[in-house]
Amino acid sequence: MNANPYLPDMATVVEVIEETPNIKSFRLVLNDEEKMRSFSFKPGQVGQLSVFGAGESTFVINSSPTRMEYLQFSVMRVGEVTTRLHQLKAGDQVGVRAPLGKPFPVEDMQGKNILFIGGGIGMAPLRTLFTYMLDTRDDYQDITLLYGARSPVDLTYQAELPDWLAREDVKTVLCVDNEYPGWEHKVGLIPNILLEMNPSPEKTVAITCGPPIMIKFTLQALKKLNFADEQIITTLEKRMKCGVGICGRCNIGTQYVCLDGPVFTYAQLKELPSEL
Amino acid sequence: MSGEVSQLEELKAAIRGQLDSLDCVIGWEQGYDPLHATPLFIRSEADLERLTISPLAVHNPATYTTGFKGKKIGLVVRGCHSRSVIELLNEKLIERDEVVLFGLCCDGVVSQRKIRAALPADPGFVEAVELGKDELHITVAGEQATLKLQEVLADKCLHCAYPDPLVADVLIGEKHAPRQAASPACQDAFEALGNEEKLAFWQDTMSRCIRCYACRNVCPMCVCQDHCIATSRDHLWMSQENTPVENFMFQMIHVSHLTGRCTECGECERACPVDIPLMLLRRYMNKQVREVFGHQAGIALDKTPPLLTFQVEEARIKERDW
Amino acid sequence: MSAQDEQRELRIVGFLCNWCSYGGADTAGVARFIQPTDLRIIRVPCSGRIDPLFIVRALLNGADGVLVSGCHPRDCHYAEGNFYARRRLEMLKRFLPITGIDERRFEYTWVSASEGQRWQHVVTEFTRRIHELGPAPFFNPVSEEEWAKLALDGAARGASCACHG
Amino acid sequence: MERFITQDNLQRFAAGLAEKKNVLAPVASGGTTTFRRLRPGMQLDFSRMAVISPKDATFPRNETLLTVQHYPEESGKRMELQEHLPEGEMVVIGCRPCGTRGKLVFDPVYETQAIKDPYYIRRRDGATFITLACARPETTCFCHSVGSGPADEEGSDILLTAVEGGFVAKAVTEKGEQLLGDSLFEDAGAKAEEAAASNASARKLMGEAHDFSSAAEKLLKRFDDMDFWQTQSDKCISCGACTYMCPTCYCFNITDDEAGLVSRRLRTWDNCMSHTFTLEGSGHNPRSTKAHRLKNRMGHKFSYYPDLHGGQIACCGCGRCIKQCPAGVDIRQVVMAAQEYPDER
Repeated sequence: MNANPYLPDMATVVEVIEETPNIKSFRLVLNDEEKMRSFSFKPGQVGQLSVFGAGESTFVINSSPTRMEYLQFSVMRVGEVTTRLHQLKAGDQVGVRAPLGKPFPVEDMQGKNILFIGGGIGMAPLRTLFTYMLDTRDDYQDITLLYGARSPVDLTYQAELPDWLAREDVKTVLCVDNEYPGWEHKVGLIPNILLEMNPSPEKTVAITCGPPIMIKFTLQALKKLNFADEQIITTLEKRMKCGVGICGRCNIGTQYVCLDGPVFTYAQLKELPSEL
Repeated sequence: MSGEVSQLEELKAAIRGQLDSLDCVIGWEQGYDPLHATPLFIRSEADLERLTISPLAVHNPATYTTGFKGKKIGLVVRGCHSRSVIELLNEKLIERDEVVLFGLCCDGVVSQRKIRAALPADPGFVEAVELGKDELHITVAGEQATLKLQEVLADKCLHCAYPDPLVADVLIGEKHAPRQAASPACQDAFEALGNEEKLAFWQDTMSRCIRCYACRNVCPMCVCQDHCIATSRDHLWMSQENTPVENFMFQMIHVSHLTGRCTECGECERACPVDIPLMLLRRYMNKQVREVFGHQAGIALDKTPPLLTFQVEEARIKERDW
Repeated sequence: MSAQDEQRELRIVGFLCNWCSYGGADTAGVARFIQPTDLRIIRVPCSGRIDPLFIVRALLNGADGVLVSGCHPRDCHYAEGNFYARRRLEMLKRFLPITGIDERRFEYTWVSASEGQRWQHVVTEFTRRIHELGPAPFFNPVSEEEWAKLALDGAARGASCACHG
Repeated sequence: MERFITQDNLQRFAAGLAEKKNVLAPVASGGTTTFRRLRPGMQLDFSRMAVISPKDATFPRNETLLTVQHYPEESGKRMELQEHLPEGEMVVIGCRPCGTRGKLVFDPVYETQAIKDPYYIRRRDGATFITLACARPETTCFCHSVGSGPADEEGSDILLTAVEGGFVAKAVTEKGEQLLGDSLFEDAGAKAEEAAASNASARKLMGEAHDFSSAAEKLLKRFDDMDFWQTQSDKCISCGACTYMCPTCYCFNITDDEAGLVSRRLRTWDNCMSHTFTLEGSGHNPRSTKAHRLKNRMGHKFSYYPDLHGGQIACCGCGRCIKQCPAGVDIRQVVMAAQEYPDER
């Protein structure tokens, strides 16, 4: 971050990956080599991407701090800034303000079983932590990933899925909402598949992210599986502008999602006013 | 004054009779001080007791109707307010069987601007207000002042052709003899200015606009509300920058979207915190609509706004032949 | 008018419907009719597509003139588009005087695809008119002097503005 | 230090300052009084509290954060980014104690250990506030209920008190003391006592203060009671008059404008009562109705902010939001309604 917190660093798009029909991943490198070398962040922190002339939006840095050749952001095309982002190609310039927000409590997770539950674009913030844990595999017990999307083409990170599925040190379960020709994995809604998998809450942390409706039912399923509120971690989405707790729109009661979040435990969320 | 008291009682009785079948009835009560009224949402007998219909009760309750879609509500309406209701009905934005109209034959409402100008001290220091038949007795900063009601009536009332509700389920008060609408002198004077002077006036006036959109949100005909093109980035009509040109652009949007729909209730001008004379624009556009289409918004049911229809041969549009 | 304004190239915008007037301009071009070159043409599907606010936005953004041309009434490719356009454009034309924007800076007319000569006449006349009017004043004051003058004139009207209430 | 200045000399003093610095002062224009940049020939208008607050001095309605020069692709040049930090000094004359104190609500948000907003800090540090004490409260005034008063000096550099023939000027800061060295100021003499008496009388006229201390907790208790908020927001029209008039409302928007090959990032006042304030890209809006938005506005000022900042209420009691509300929503009444709401048995 610069002394002027509104001042982005210029960065170059080095690669654009078309993940799904409406999601692209962008790999960026800061133009200032020294800044890129010394850039440090933790899994779960976010950044503001600028397309100058269109504006700025917040996205999670979904590459792992253990792999610093580039910073990766996955962007779903929904509005003005994301539409302009989707027009970018390798070599184009963007602005980056990062890292912002608080990361996943990685230290607290060491020595525990980890259960990832991601839905759609909600896989982006999980990817950073998942990759990070693969790179520091020995620090954790069992790692399970349940990742679902509407249909097979809506699954992001297709290039990495075969590797994740093939690995013996993690259990990866994929699911889609309905049957599709050639689909060899689970079929059904994420909360139902989760119940079917019946993971034990013993020494386990569940990390979930996805659309609000999926989160809602996933939380219910986790409660049914006897996960305690402190064992459930999620990361929130809010409209943000400044990213540093000043502009005043991303608050839930006294907490600013850009500053105090976006990562919250379910226990913390329950303490806050219900305004998601 | 006794006339108004009995009218108020008559109105209360009429509302009382229907309160059970309505989600609420919108009228007015005293506001933060004795000089100001505020909209009242009547849901109970206790609420009803606070109802006032004095000339201080200025707000157009029709503004709130679209927020109650699907519910049945009552409105206390003056002549100009009934025009807004008619226009909303004509545009099928509300349903006739979802509003019960308690009509007041109206002798006019005050202009707080004129009161401010007439008082010996800032109206913020008001201590008491007593309503006489044709005057207001106001105690302000320890001083007594008597203002002739006629001298502090809003311009729209001085020149009102429709003081009595044009549609109502209950009508309270004496109907007025037909009146001719007229243009306020300040309107004529402004229209007579040259382009350069008019432009300079708007440039300066628009420099104090803070783009709070009170004029838009208080307008009974501005029904897009949360989805106004002025705050959209896709398509981008206006910058967020608060400069005279962007502020004026918004007024152009407002005027354009009100062409043939504005019922001249004057709420935009009343609501403006920085006193921008928006009615100069509204009245002028309405005059053009009258001249070209012979149309006045909200004076008759089942009329189509002129820009939503056309004639193959337009009698009063002179095709430019060049 | 500042010296800078006098040197400024005039900006004239034309909104032309795809089916008639754009064709008319094309016809004029193919026939090599001599026409002024400073009209910047924006092709729209129909004059009915033209929101009067396009014209307002152009004028407020610094256009010195805006010309709209569509199919003649009864000749609209979409049957009714220009009937609606006629009403809207007429209201805008009549409204401009209250804003202090010279209404001669905006004109609307009809030119069919075969009327190359008529297009030449319209564009020549309109361009001549705008050149006679000269550059339009910017709505936002440009210099501190202009701001100061406006603010002073405004303050001179003081608290006693009787023009509304 | 206390000095005296006649009314005419104060006008001269202001005009003199305006030759060297940007001076913001209440000026009557077009039937209203707002803070405007004082230019030669303009008269100060102290006859009423300016409709718009002096917030513009430290938090202008428009501010260019940065500009970007783009180049055509074929040029092979990379776009260049330019930071735009504000420069220069500003003097505000004739703001009331409430308006001056608005910035005190900004301070703990715009300048923290970790984050410093250089735009705000530069403006604040470059601003001088010559405040006018209020002689009499308006019906909408409640500064005494939010920890202030009609002659509050906090945040001011000079406090003026109207006395017979002019003003007593009291230096509050060193910056203020320097200004009082100007030859237009005279010895205050007995006028100082007159000023003190006037200030005491103004405070007395305000009457008893309302105790808002239970508001933080009581507002939270009503958080899920949407019936309560729907009733409270019935007459609200969801415009931005309250927030834009407010000396303490500090929320802003950041948007980009582009024209040709130059784009700029603009910071503008934003309004929590607007639908778009929290509208997310997906179309989801956590504050989808005016009831949700009013709840947040009240909560922010009287609950969340005080919780985070040592009990300080994010309201200066100027009453502008009440006076200028087109529908007469009264912030005091909304908060009191939550305070007085009977606790569940």
